[in-house]
Amino acid sequence: MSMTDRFFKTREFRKLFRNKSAVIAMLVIAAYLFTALFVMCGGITRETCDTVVGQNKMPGFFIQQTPEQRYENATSKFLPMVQRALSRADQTAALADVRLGQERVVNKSAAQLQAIIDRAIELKNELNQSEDLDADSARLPQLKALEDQVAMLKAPLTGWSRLMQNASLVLGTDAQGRSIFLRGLYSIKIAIQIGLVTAAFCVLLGALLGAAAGYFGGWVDHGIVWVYTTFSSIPNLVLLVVLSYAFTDSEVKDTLLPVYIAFGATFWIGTCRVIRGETLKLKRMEYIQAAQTAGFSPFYILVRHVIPNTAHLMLINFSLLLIGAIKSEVILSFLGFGVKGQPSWGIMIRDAGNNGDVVSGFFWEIGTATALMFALVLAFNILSDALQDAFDPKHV
Amino acid sequence: MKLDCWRTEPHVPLRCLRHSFLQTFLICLLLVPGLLECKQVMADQPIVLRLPMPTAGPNSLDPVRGSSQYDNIACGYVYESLLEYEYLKRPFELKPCLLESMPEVSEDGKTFRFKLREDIYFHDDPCFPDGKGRRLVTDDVFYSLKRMADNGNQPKAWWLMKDTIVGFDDYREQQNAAEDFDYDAPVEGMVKISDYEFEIVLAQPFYRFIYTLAMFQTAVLPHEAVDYYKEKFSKHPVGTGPFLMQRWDFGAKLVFVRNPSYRTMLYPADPGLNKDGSAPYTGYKEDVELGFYKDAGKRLPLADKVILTMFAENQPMWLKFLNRELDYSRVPAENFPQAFIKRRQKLRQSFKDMGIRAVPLPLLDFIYNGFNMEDPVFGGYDDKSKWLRQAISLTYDLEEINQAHYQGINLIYDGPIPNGMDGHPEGHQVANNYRGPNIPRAKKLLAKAGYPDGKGLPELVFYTSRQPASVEMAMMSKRNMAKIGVKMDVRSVDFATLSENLRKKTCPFFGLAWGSDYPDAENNLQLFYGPFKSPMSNNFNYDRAEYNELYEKVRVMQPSPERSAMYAKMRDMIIEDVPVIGAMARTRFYLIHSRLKNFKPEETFSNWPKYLTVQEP
Amino acid sequence: MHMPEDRPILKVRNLRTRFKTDRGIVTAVDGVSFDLYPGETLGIVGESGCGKSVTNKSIIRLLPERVTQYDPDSNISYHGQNLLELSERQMRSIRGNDIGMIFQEPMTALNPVFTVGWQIEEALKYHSKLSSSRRRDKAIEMLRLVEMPNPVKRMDEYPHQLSGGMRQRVVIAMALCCSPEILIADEPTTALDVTIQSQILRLMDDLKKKTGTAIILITHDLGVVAQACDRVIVMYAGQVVETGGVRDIFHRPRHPYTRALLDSMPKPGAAGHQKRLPAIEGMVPSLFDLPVGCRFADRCQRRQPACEAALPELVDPETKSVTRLATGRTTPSVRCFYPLELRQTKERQV
Amino acid sequence: MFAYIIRKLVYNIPVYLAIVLLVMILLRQRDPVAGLLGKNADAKDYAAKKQELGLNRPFLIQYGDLLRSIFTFQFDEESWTQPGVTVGEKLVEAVPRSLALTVPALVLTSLISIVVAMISAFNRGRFLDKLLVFLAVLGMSISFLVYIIFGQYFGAYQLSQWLGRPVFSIHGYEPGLVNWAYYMLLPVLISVIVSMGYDTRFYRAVMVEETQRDYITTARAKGATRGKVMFVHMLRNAMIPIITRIMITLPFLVTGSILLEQFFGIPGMGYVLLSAIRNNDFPVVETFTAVFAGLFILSIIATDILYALFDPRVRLQ
Repeated sequence: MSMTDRFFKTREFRKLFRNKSAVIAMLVIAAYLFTALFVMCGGITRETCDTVVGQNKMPGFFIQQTPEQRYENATSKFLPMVQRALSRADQTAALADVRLGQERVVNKSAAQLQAIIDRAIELKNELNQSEDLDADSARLPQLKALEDQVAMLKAPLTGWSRLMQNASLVLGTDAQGRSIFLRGLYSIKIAIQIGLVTAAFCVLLGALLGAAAGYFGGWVDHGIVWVYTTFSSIPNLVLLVVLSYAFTDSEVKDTLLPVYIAFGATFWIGTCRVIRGETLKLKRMEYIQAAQTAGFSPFYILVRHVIPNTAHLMLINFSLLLIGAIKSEVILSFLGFGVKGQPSWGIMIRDAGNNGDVVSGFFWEIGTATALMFALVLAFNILSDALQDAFDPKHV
Repeated sequence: MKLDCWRTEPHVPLRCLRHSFLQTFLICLLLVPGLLECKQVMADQPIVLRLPMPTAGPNSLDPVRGSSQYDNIACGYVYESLLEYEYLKRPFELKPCLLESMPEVSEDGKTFRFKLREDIYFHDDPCFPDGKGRRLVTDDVFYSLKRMADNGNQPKAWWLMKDTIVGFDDYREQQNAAEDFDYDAPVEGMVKISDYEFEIVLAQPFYRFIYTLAMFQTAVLPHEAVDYYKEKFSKHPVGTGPFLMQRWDFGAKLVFVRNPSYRTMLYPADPGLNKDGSAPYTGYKEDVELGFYKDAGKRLPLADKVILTMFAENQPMWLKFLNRELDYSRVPAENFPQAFIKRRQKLRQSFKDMGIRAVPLPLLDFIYNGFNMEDPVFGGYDDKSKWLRQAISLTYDLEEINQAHYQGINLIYDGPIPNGMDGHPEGHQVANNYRGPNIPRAKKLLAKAGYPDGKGLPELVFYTSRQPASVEMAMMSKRNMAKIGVKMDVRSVDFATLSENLRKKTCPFFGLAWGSDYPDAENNLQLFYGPFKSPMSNNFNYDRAEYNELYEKVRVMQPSPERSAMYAKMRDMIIEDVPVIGAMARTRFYLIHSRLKNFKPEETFSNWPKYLTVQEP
Repeated sequence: MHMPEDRPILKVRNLRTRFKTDRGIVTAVDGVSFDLYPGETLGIVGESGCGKSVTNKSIIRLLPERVTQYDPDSNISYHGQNLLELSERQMRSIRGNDIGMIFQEPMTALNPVFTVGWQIEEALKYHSKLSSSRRRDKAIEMLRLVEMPNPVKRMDEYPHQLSGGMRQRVVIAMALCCSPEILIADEPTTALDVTIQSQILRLMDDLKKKTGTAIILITHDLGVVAQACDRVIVMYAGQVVETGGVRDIFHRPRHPYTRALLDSMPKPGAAGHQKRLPAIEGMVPSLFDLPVGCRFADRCQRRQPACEAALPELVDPETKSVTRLATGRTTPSVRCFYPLELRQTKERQV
Repeated sequence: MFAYIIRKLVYNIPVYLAIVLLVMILLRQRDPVAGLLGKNADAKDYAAKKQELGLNRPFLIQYGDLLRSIFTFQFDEESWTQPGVTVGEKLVEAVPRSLALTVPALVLTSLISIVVAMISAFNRGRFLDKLLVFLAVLGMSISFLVYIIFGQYFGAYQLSQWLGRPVFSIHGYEPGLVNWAYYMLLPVLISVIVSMGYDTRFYRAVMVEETQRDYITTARAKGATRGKVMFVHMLRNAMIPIITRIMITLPFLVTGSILLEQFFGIPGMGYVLLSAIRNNDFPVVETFTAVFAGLFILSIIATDILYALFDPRVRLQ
């Protein structure tokens, strides 16, 4: 039986798997991991997230938009585009430039197009006279006519692309008309990535340094304690911000590396402290002393006996750090020092805040990011509770 | 637990602090209901204006140290310059402020003769003997100008005076090198005639000089205050303005109260229609309709107290305005659709029902993306590099950015000269432009430049501000640029880093904005003047001999058709060479509650708070 | 030997204590009955987990209420009241006052952040109306009683400043300071070294003689039983398997388990004869998975088919009449179908 | 004890020097001069400015200068972005504002969460406990930002619209105790809600650990009431981890809460610090970091001392 097998078949693990909420939490986490994997394999790319799929700030669940919004969609986005295309000298080339996917415009003669657009503009001007479309039911048929005119320029979507369109609109669009749903899903990858990498790095570093400090004592201990006292004595904000500045001009600034480093510089301290304490305790244990008397090398004892016996603490710290990293990313991104160039929950919440979504009662973007993050963090919280319950019953 | 540090707030009764903190805290909790009652407005209160100030507000109230719009606003309460703008008249018109009359300009346009008013006293302040403000004299004007040259003051406004007044540059050099900066040393171009009369002689007849005299950086202040407060002067402003600064919580609040000894200055009288029945100025009729002349003849300032609150985030400012805790608010772009019917930019009925009125204000903005003309790939004056820049310019979809980020309320125009100034193209567009999006043409030009479909072209590094909106806009442009195969690398940095990189000329491409300091195109055209290359304001490092020549000519010209033609020529040169892609100007929408009277905002100058008042309907 | 009075002060009848666990309900104590007479020391022996401590914590009701169930038939009668039915408040007035308790670990049983004196006085505070100075005097007196050297100084010291033996004395002083009628000592000497152990045991014996307190002594150490007890109850897997006078148990064990326990005890003088002490083979059955028949059957060398078929009753080994109650002071009881014959046990010497 | 404190201080001197050095090095990766110059400044102006800021001096001299000003408590260097105001003044002005927000928040959070934790620990495993733990976990799973954005919108704006009169300030700050409740209570409450989950869970763990101790059984065997067990025996023991936790957070009280301060317009230390970093105001950042680090180290020492006061087993050596 291998080490890991033994580890996973312990009483503690059995206890963990008996905990119903922990199992549910694990299933939730598995779903997130699966999504992250899907995204990572190219299921959703950065470009997909940045694609405009509809008008700005569309509510989700295919909720009927107000006439006002439909009007905006029909006129402000589309008409000027086609108009502009028509005013170009090289018409066919210009028409090809018209965006919004699979337009039918290319197949129409310029005269036909011009007629449609003229009619649409006419309707638009009539509509413009009304005060508020919502309150003006008499104008609604006109709006319908306008939409029909505009729709004549667009081919209806079918099959897969229609499905994708529906999926991407299910939670509405943000202020730029990008799919909130897709951005939310993409952010899962970012969160999981940041969480896993930070937690794994910090736990390993913290455990190694902590075990070394606790085990060797003396100057090693003093040195490591000095290092972490130094790091924890600098206000976190100063450290994070200054570190993230260091990357603004470098090659890696669009990657997550600056975030990793900013977190990595501070997050290992907690783990290091805990593991150091545990090692000090272990050092007094008979079997370690026995191993010492038997003349095994200190390094061997450390790796073979001390570190494996802190595995449960590492596991618990891992899940705690993961939560910490995911939550800190949100704050960091909000302040503009975190993730760049791709969506993340922090960026979504920040955008929602900056776009006045809450004040104007548009909760889709902030709601999606919050809900997705909430479910993941809640699952991890429950799991880490269960882990502590199972492995470290003293610290319930 | 005792909070000794609270003693720094003078009006906290110290006795309260004898309680343990917990006690105090519990008392506070008990006080909540009582406090709410206190909040009820009492009748017969002094007139208090409650105004917002976006961002953290000014850093200093010393005019020579100011540079931002917010410094300008804050200084506008306390200080006055020689000239100011007419409040209601449009287009802008200068009028004497500290002066008896407008300065007399000599034939050659180089000598300005000034006559100061004799009834101007500085604020009553402990820096004066007996605390009574002294009368303002010629020496104060010279002293204030000289302060702009003293590096010890950390002035940010020297560029206004640079190469302008005869002998001033030499004076600056000598005195900064000397042990002590000698304010009594003479400057050749500053000639004192009497205590109330003086002349200023310019090296060349710079037309802009007259505008400089209305800028807050040239405000006149007494040397006693600077001597008395020393480095604390920036927190204890002493001027001649209509208000006194009462309190300044850095980053939070600025409170001004009426200057009781302010000279008699009256609210402008209704000029009446011209004899031919036409309006005396643009917008006169609206002003009359809005009752802006109801207060005509009243003594200024109208308000007793002004409370400026700083807002780092938009959400609280907007909420506070809606809650009637602010008299006016800018409409944050993100809240625009909430308040306005977007397509017509008309205020929604629900807002009108709250007694709110909207005031649109087109700004003298020049929002642009600039190239570094010294960049080996994207810079340069040969045809190939020009085509490359033109191709990139043609991918830009400013309308899209406008719609997505500015709710479509921005004005898009060609060239560097904003709307409302001489030289602005008719219809905001010139015939021969490179305004995007025109992908096929961009592709052609790119191929012509030797980079078909972007092949062989290195990544274009774009520096923009850290604000999320700027990043999002950059991402939009990036998407559009990708269509012709140009790759862009967006770097969002904060302003300090951006200026650092601009200074070092390490930004190939950058997004910035320029707000005109005075309503003359010369202010924008100087951005492309060769000798002003980085680290000075020509961040494009644009340096073209013909252009430089033209600039040197126009800056000493009075407004005239010839000058307009030259402005247009310079503008078209810029458009053809594409050192800059753009431009946009914001339209600021102000919303005001009906209680705020006489509100006609302007952002390039800030002498108008004294005209404002509130009156509960 | 001090002759105990005839009326029992504590009658435990059919005590069944169940715990709710996440794996289901577990019966930790299964039908234990016994009497405790004034002035006697009753030993309860058995391996770990056999229900000794649970029995006694049931008496003083210190088991976590939420997970503990007592069978409705169970009755712990003390001065005519059923302790299992008392309210928490009534129980509180009995704890520490009428029934004192001494715990196994003197290291942890004392609160580290209070002085020794404070902790002894605490019980007096709850149960007497003495003034604080009188309480102090009484506490010092108690420390003297437990033969604590330099008691006045010790009063103001913290537990960590005392040695293990001294701490156990403090615990005893604490338990005795309200002169309880019953003292439950839960492995009071396990954590101490041998010399201290016997000091403590002698001390308890002396105290018993001085105060007439009845003692229930829980231990797994037969040596301690031999030294200190008058009567013994042997427990196995939650049940009483044998009971009798200390001599009977040691000289004439009737239950194979008792016998096995005695065999696994080192015998002075016999060391040369035996190379190894025989250990009891096998494991105590899990309380979750108890056999139908005799609970010891699995490990019993005298196992017969009948043993695994049904659970034997507690019987008088001589008359084979069911005693059910482990009450007898003179008549021993044993829970075995095939109790050991007397001659088989004769060989044993203590 | 005095000797102990001195020794601890001496022991931490290298840490302190390293902190200051580290922050200085990190900051000096950037060039603050350009951002501080006015429009149209040329190379000469740049050099003059650099000279004026003292950035052309050798690094060690700058380091020494900073250390000297810290150890002599002379925080009289001018802020670079806010001329005329010394760093000391800035700290004295901003720190009390942060404290007015963070201290009540800490007190409230600690009091509430200790009580809740005790209730939870004593009902361990029951429905109430499970509910409280679940609520704590729930609370911990929502981002701080969301609390602030929604808290401000619903707590300040919608509430006052609904009641027709202001209850909490949406934004803004006035000094003085009288105004405290109006301006600070909402941010304090938000901060309490945010940190309560963490604290409750931590304190509950501590309490649960204490309920399993033998001395609790001993005390109950002596006839102690639940209340006595809880508030005398347990709390006294639990004080040690509680104090450690509170002491560790003490230095952070002065840093304030950036997000809360930014949203509610409280110009406290977080706000000042963030804008100082953004605008390259080295003197402010350096001095503040130094002060914070000093407080941090002092709080570690103070924790040791309090430890010794609360736990007779601990001896300072």
